[in-house]
Amino acid sequence: MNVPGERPILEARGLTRRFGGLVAVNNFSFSVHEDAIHGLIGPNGAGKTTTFNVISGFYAPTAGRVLFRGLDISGRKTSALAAMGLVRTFQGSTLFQEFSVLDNVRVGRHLGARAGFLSRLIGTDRISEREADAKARETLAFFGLEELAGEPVSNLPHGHQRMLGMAVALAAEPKVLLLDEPFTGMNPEETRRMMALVRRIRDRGVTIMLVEHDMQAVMNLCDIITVMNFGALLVEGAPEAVRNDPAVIEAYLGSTDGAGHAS
Amino acid sequence: MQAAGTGGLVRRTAWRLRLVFLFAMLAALPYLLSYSQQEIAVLLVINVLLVCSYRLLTLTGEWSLGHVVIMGVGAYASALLAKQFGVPVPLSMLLGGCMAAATAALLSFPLFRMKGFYFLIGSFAAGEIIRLIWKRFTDPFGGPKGLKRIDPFPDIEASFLSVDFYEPVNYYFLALAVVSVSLFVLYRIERSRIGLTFHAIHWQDRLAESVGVDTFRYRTLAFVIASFFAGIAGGLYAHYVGAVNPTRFSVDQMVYVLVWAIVGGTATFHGPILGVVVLTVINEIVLRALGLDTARPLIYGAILILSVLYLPNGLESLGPRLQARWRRWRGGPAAAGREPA
Amino acid sequence: MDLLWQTAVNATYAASYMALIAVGLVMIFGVMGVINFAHGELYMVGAYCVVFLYAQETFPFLLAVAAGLVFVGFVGIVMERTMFRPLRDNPLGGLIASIGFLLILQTLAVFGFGRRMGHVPPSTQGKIEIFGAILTYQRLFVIVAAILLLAALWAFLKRSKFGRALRACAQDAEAASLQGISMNQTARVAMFIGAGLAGVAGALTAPLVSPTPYIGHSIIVTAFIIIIVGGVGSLEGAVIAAVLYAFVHTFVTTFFDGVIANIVGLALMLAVLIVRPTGLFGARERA
Amino acid sequence: MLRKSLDRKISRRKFLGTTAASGTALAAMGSGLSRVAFADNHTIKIGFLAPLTGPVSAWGKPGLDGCLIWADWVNAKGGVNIGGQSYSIEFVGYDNEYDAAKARTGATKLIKEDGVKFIMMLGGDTWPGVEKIAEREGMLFSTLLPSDLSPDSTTLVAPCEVHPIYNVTGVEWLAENKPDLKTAVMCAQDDALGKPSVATYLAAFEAAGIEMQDEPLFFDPTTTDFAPVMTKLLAGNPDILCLDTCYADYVHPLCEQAFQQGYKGQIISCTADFYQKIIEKTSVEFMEGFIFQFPDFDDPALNSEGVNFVNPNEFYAEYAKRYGASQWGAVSWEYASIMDLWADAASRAGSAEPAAVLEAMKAGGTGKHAFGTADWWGTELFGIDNALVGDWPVVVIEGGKATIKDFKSIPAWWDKHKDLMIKHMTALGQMWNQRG
Repeated sequence: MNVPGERPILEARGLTRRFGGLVAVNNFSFSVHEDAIHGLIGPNGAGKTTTFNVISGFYAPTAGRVLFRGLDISGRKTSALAAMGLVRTFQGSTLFQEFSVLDNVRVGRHLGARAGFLSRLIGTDRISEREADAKARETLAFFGLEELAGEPVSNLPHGHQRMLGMAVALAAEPKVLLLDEPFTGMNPEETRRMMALVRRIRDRGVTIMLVEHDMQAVMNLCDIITVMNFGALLVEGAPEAVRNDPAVIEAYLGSTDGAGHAS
Repeated sequence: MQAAGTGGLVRRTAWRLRLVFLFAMLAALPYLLSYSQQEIAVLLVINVLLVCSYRLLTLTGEWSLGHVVIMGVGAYASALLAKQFGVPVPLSMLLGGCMAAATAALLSFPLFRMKGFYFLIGSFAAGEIIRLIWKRFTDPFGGPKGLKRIDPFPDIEASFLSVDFYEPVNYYFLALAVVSVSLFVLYRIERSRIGLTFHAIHWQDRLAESVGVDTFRYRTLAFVIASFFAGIAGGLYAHYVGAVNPTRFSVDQMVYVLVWAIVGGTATFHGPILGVVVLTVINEIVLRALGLDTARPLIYGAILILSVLYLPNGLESLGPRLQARWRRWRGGPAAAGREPA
Repeated sequence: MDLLWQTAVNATYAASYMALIAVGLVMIFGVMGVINFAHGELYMVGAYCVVFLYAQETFPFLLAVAAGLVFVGFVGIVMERTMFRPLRDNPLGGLIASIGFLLILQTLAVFGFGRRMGHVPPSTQGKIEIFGAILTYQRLFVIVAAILLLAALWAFLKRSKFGRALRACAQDAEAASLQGISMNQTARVAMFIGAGLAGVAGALTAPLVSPTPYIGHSIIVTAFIIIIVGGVGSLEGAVIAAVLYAFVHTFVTTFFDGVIANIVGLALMLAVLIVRPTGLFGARERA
Repeated sequence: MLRKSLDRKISRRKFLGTTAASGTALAAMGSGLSRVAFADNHTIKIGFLAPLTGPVSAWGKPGLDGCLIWADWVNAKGGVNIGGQSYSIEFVGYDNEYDAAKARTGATKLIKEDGVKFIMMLGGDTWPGVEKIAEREGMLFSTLLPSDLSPDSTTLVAPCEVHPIYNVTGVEWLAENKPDLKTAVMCAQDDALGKPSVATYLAAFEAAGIEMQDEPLFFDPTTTDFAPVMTKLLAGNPDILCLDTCYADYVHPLCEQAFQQGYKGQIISCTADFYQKIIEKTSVEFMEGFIFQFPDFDDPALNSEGVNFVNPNEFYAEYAKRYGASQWGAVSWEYASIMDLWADAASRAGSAEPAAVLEAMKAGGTGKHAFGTADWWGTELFGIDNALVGDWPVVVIEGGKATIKDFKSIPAWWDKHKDLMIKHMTALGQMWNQRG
């Protein structure tokens, strides 16, 4: 197993997000280290998804900062963050359902396949496009989807769609990959395969942060886990420490649905 | 998206043959038409560009009610440049297109704060304001009466060739040339990564954002490109008819563009073209020839309703549907069983 | 001072009929998700109901107005059943269908009543003076009817089971159908109310305007501006925007002129769109 | 009616040719058309190119209806005698939807495919699309909007409607008969008809020594509520309320509002279509003395010697019988009166060819206008003498009935006050050399 680097690659400092009177995230800080697989968990309504949305640029923070490689990125657009190497995935099968599998990943290569407007018109973007295609196929191969390149997405089974979602993100060559509930709705076999994939992605030098409900998977996969409750930091530490932390147990027992997962 | 192998080569050759055939037809067309039908053909060709440029904008999922006003910006700009500053007409048309594109670029700042339905009404508001400016500032826009006696496209007077663009046949070929080049450009854009990105924004803008697509920039790009070609269509119109006025670019006219696009269908490149051609032929030739007189709008309205009810995916879906039915009929019950319904 | 007060009375009338039209338009949009381009023509049909029943057949005015409401309401139901229901998942198709319907209504009006204006004699020439401002009974009818109808609608939507169903469908059609609310039934009622309000506005104002088969165009443009200012999904917003627009437009017309009033109206719309794209009372999240 | 006449023209073959995809069918039709056009040597076709559907159709369709009566009457009498041969007249309508491009297409069709000898238009927005064709083909055109006239178009005439210049006659009559009325206010819709009319009234008021209390009030053509407009106009208690050239659907609510807001003074307007209905909305007393410019066609004064319109009373009765009195308007007789002028000119020319007819029309610088012999005039205002201007009736409502009080001479007014007219027209940008 890789040992996470010492340098934090992604940090939140005093992050706060309000919606009207509701405080979804309250003075929340954490740091993700390079090459880590970092889990963010918490009972329902703890503010995980909001945190994710703030980090990925969908919402601007009400207060506090997000740092990426030491640079303040709070409030920047999602697309700008992707260009810096911070890419997120979405829950479920959020894909370009009307496209072929290959075209989905080709969109993921958006940043890599640069060409001017004119060269697109007259077709001199062929070189960069061929390269992008090759990269896209390579990414598909990484997920074992190369055979399905020509298929329309809607023909894919659910599990494959989830992998394709990750392929699209990976095609953007992220430094940090934010995974939004990658295991939700999977059976144990699928979960096991997905976990192996996440590790392999990390082994390619991609730092991973994930939000997840499936405690089993998080405990087995993550190097470090941050637990949120009521929009704030509850506990942070290695899986073992977190699992046995009384505050965590209480938080999960206190919420109706989290209890089963925590045990 | 990419054709590969020998199958691709065959397909490409067939496609090219079809294109050659199409152009031969288009070239022969005016000689088969009466004089007034040639006039209709000129306007039709211009409207094809208008509706195709509109489709490019809709690729990103945004529907505008201001496209005809943008066409008007091109028409007014080209007319004024020619009239007031003596800019030669072909150049003024190009500049008219640029002016339309620049207007779109400017408008994109307030408009692309909105999406979907709000963009639709926002574009309506922006268009109404532009029209009000034309009405209000009689100098230089001519007020409610607009501009007339707009310089025509200059005649070609060479020793071996003399082309008078007042003749609809000649203007038809001019418009056909301009529109063909424009459509080719629009087609290339859609087939390139830019088009892929437009589609991506349409279907999942957040996912596109997450892999680095600046959706605001791409929406603006679609809007600017669409507006440029709408402006060119406006220039072609202004220098053909010789007059423009604010009423010509009102929301009533925009409704027609919307109707052409939706009745034709916007899933394919040729859908809106089918829409504008079929509806124009019905309204301007068939219904007039039937002597329906004042009942014309009623029949036209009924056709619109029936077509969206029974061809919800547009006229473009009619071809494949008929093809499937033909194949089933020809293949008999056995073949029909094999094909998924 | 007198002029100010008279202008305020004028504006109140304008606000009343504009509110009826705009609320109807919002209602149809809210439940069906369709922009009803034929809304101005529904107003026109309402006006011609009065031309026919009251001016030509000499039925009592109020009866003709009531008939206008009911008849146009049924026209709305016909639109729902034949066009908007089959096109529920196709809002642009619905838009095109409403454009087709608009052309049909215009042509039918020309066939039935000619292309020149219709005539409606006033039902009464009485008038009252309110602190020196003149208000004719004819206009007072419109104001009172608008207040009563909108109040009744408000009560209906707040109190009845149907009102809840209507609001549920407007917010989330899918969730509503899961709760056992019949989408068809709700849409039918919404369409009846929305169209009926446009019809009753046309019927009530028929003696005050000169209805022509093409009057719908003037109506829909104004109604559009109002619902944009008010926020497209909000009934309350439509009413408040109608009042706001009517006052601004009337005061500017009186103290400057009518063309400037239109410019100010459009500028108001643009300002709202730039500051708050979803309108003054529209839901934020939909943008 | 029109449908019937169109049906006759469209042979089944032609329709099939139009729609069939087959190129040969289309080609056959192309050559077939010229045969259709000249099939009958004893019929002359006249084009009617105006809006027949849509919001502006009220300015076109009733005119075509009137022309059909005109044609029936003339043809019943054996037609028009041209060069010793009688020709029946047939109207060919084309709906231009008040759009310049469709007008262009229509003009082309009427000239090249129907072989018409003369085309009547409403003009306005549609004329610029046709201008070039008129010039190229040398076709004779008429318009109801003299502001279309310009020295560039020598074959366009305005032989009936000389809007808005005749409005001066009403003001002149008012000043002569009610000299104690000294102040006026005015409103108009902001469009191509309203603006030149405002300039005309301003000039006429100034010439008559009547003072404007305020700037003219412009309103948008989409206005439906006229209470604020009237509140503003009446704020200063004017002697005279001028409704300019407001359309009928504005004049009615404007009068109703003036009545309701307690106005008791003089009203002057260009038109007062369906004034009986205005009286229903107001009162006979309120409308007493209302001055406007368009007589009832059952007015006995129209049977006087000088009036050239043939059988005005019977014409109106026939129109009301066929189409209903509620569809009658100025355009109902105006196009027909142009046909009188054309038929007269064609007879004198001995030819239906446009150039010959135009020459005969303008011969001697005078022509038979509907309301009497008139002069070809207009150089100073339109840049060309192609408007037929003479006497125009001043109509006053008396005891609930419109009555022609006088025929007043427009040229006589012009000779005295033309500087004023040019001044106000220039100020509003309405001179022919100021138009875009």
